[in-house]
Amino acid sequence: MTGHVLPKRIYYTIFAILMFCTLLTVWIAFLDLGPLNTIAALTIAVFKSVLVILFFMHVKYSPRLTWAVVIGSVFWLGILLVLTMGDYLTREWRHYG
Amino acid sequence: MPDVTHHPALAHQFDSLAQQSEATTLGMWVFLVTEVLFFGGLFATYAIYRGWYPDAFAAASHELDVTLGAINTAVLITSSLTMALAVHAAQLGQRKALMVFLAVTMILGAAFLGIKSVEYYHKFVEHHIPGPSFQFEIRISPNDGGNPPGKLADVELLKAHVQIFFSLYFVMTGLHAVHMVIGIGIMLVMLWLAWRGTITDEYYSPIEISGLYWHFVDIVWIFLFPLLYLIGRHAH
Amino acid sequence: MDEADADMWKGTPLFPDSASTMAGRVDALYFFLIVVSAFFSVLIAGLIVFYAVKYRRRSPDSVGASFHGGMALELTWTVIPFFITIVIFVWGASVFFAMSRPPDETLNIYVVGKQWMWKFQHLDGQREINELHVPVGRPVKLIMTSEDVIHDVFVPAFRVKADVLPGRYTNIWFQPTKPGRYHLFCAEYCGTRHSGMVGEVVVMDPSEYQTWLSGGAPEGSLASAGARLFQDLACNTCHRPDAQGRGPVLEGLFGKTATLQSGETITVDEAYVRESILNPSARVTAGFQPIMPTFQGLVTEEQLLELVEYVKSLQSLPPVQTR
Amino acid sequence: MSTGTVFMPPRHYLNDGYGIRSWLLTRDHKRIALLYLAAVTLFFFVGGAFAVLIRLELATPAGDFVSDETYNKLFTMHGVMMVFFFLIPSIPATLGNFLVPIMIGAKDLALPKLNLASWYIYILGGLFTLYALIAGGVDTGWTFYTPFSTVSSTTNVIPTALGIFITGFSSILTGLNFIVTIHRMRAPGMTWFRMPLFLWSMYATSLIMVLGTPVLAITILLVAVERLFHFGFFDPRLGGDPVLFQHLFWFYSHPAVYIMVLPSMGVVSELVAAFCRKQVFGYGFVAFASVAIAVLGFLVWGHHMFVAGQSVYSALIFSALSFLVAIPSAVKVFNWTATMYRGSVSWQTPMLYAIGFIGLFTIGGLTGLFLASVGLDVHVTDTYFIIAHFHYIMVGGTLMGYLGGLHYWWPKISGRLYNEFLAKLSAGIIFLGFNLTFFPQFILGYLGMPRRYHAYPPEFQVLNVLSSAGASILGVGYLIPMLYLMWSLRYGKLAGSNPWGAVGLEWTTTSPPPTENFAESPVVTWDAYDYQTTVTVES
Repeated sequence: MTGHVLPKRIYYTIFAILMFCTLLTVWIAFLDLGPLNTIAALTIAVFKSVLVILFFMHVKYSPRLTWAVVIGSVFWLGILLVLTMGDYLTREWRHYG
Repeated sequence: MPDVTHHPALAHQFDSLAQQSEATTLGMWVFLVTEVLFFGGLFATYAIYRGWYPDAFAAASHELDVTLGAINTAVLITSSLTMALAVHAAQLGQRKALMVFLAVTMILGAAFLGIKSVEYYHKFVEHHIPGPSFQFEIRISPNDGGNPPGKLADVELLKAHVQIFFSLYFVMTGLHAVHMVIGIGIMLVMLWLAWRGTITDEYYSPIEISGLYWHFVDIVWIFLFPLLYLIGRHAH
Repeated sequence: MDEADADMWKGTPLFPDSASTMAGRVDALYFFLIVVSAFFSVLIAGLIVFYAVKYRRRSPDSVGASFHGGMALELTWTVIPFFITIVIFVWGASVFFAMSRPPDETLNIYVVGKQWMWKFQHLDGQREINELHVPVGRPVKLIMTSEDVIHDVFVPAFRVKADVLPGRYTNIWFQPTKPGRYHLFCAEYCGTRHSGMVGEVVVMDPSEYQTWLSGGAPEGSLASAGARLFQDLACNTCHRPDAQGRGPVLEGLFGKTATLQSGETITVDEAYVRESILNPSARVTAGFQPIMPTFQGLVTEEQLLELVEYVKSLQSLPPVQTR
Repeated sequence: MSTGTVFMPPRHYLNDGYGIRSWLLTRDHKRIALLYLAAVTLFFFVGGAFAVLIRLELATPAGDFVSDETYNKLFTMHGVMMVFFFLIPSIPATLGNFLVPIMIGAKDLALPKLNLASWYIYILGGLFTLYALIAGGVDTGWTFYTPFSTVSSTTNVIPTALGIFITGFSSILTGLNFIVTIHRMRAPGMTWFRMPLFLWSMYATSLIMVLGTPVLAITILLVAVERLFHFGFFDPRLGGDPVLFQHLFWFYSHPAVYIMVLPSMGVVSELVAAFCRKQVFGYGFVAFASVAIAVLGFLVWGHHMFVAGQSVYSALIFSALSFLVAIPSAVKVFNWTATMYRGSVSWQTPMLYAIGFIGLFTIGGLTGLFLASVGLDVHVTDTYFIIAHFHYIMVGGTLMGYLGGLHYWWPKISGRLYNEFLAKLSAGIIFLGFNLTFFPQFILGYLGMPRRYHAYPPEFQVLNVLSSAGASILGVGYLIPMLYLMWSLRYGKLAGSNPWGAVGLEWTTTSPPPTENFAESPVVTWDAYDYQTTVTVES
């Protein structure tokens, strides 16, 4: 079969990092960093999901096509978010309640 | 890996188990792409309203229980580990270990849903379910300007915006929970396949693609947790 | 319409009236695009028919010539359309810019759309339903909002159109060039009687317009109606002209820059006044407490417009310091 | 080309089981294609019936034939039926399902059970929508704009929304299946650049189905929950933004136009090659143009919202991006035309449809430039100009391609030939009727007649009467093929495996093909449309 059997050690290491990052993200949320709070939270979340994707989902050991699928999905999500937010950030009017 | 042409699990349209496994794995990945964009619509909605109503979102986020949220995150990550170990066991043809890990994964998934329902119940008791009976008592000042909460005049508007947060909270976590339920159902089928002995070190792609799905649901939560539970926590 | 029996095409226009300064600009672009389209349509159709006849199959076994493409040709028909589209884009964008930027001095008219009628409010107090009187030769700006769903003001003869949204102001402007009566349509589907949400724009000579203006307005100007409302809602207890009130002084405020609690500055325009009435604590002026109650649900869209107009009218008084 | 003996193969997919179960539980992509064919034809005629009633109403300026309420439901159901239940599944689910595995030399799609499931999901969605229709209809327009759909309309919005939500999954599964199949099931030697262009267009279409449909699904779900629970996502009174709905809706629904027209472009590439007996000019450019359209199609949705209150800057960016889609579309049209140069051009029915497609698509595409140009769009958007434009694309484009493809592959599907005279006649009727119906609408649109109007000013009547007259001709044109194709199933002459003398793997197997598609799995050693060196196989 296609599978690439990883040593269990890798799974445990990734698990430990993920748990640590969860604690880290909670801890950071209680510090006052201004707008950096959101950025930090998102950075940690992205980091965690990259680990899950690369190791738990074996993408690191997968064919290029799988990489293309993963990157493609993020790219299209980016199109949705960027072009939609582009409108909201440049509207001259303001919302009200 | 030898090319097995007459394996009982080989469907007629494929030439080999390898081709079949590649095809089903790709199919699951493509399905996950649709899932990314499905949740993507919600994340876009979230981004816009959080940008518009940062104070209301912060005030509403304070109503969520960080401890339960964090515990649930840990539960899900652990379930992802056991899922990865289940795939590992399947790859090595360790049927017993596979069944144990699948079962543990299911139990952790169920635990997640249990904790989630406790949270939902709290929200129900506190009337934080959007709709006519929605109630919200402002505990922090939306402007951080040191105004005593009771003196805020436009509580009604803040309430409407808080309600948008809770609407998003319920839609996002609700759809996530639906995915968890489906995931547990898949695990049940996998457990049955493993018990029947269908899963072998030659044919384990059902376990592999179920694992992809499970990890994806985990990733969604990895984003939901900070986005919903951890807004403006430093204020108090 | 006159009797159109004699000739079926009599009374059937094939091209709309052009009755605003914008119409010519839009039409010019339209004709340019028609020429471009006609050129390519005729080219493609001509070639297809020509080839279909010239190279028609003469024996059942014949096959086509063997060639697979040519880079030069491909590049040609990639690059030429690309440059044509750049021209169209730039041209269309410049027309759109002109549409989006009203001149400084405009005659402002407020528009409220609701299922299924148009309400117009002139600054002098005239109110009209489904009919809008405007003078020829003056730029007119419509400041529009909706009471329920999305509507859309569309005057084909002026080549202008914009959605009218609930909860916010959008605007369009036009400068009529020809007296007459022109269709006004709701162009965004809004429910059962959508096609009945129509009216007319009546463009008049300035003198006739003045006569028309002086004919109506029993309630007085919009601003004076706003002033009455200002008293009735007791806004004047906090917003006092002497800077002793609990709210900011409004006299001379409109159009100026105000500093917010957050330190940001903001231009006081219609949208900000509207927001401050409906959602007062969203952007509180620096130095004031967020104690103003919301008036959402207490004032209608039309009353809001009166209040906004009243605040705008408070310009003539000596400017007072705004904080 | 060949006059070899023509016979009906003793064993083929149609006589591989006769019972109702052998159809309703089939995993055979060819049978599923026929299930889809039956279902989309049904929805096409239901949607068409609504169109007839709409045109009848518009024959007079007064709203005197049906009430305004009924009229609004008519155009809504026409749009919903045609877009979601006919145009989107039409070519992919019927011709695509039938041909994708055969064209790449595979025995079936990669995931046959999922394929059958997608048909049932489609039917389930259709039943929800039909229920909404029977329960009194829905009046929001197929676009479901908020807040009208969420707070104002009193009709069956939720069942219709659920119907569309469910049907979306059938579309996703079809796209997913094609992507996996094209990646993983190609016969030995069938490289990407040996694939027929129909497959490239199917692949590009599948990308859009997979990437766009989920966003529609979540959007329509939000409309339903908002209607049920008043969440306020799109309601300004609760702090929401109605324009957000439009962003999310058009993120799918603009690319959806390419779901409709890309397959048709693929069909036309096949037809032009087969009926000119020639390699498609600029094969690589046409192939990449499909993918380019699929990708660029996702960057332009904001051009539906130029007057909707989005920011001026956003409008300008979307306008600029919209023009980019014109380039690959133009490239395709030029390449098809160039393919005819020094071809051996046959005037058989499918080629007539292909020529009709190119002509109508050219007009539809060029009028798209009017709409992408933001300053001009302000005047013509939401008028009959738009109606004319998108009918030129969807009916003039998609439907012409669909009918052309259906005629081209009908001998392969059924094993029999249809009546060529009737087929040419109806192709001509459709072309004339189509232009008479929709060309006057361009003029009406520039005059300012808004869309979705039940009654209109009297000076617009003559053009509307022309349009209604054209529609009745068009209606007749669509009924004739239905009749002679049905007739041919029983009485048509036997087709033989390759009646057109075309190349392509589908013409190397019997007509109708066996359940396993090929007696022996093919090995491909030639390029697509290789009319010079490939010997067409006659079995």
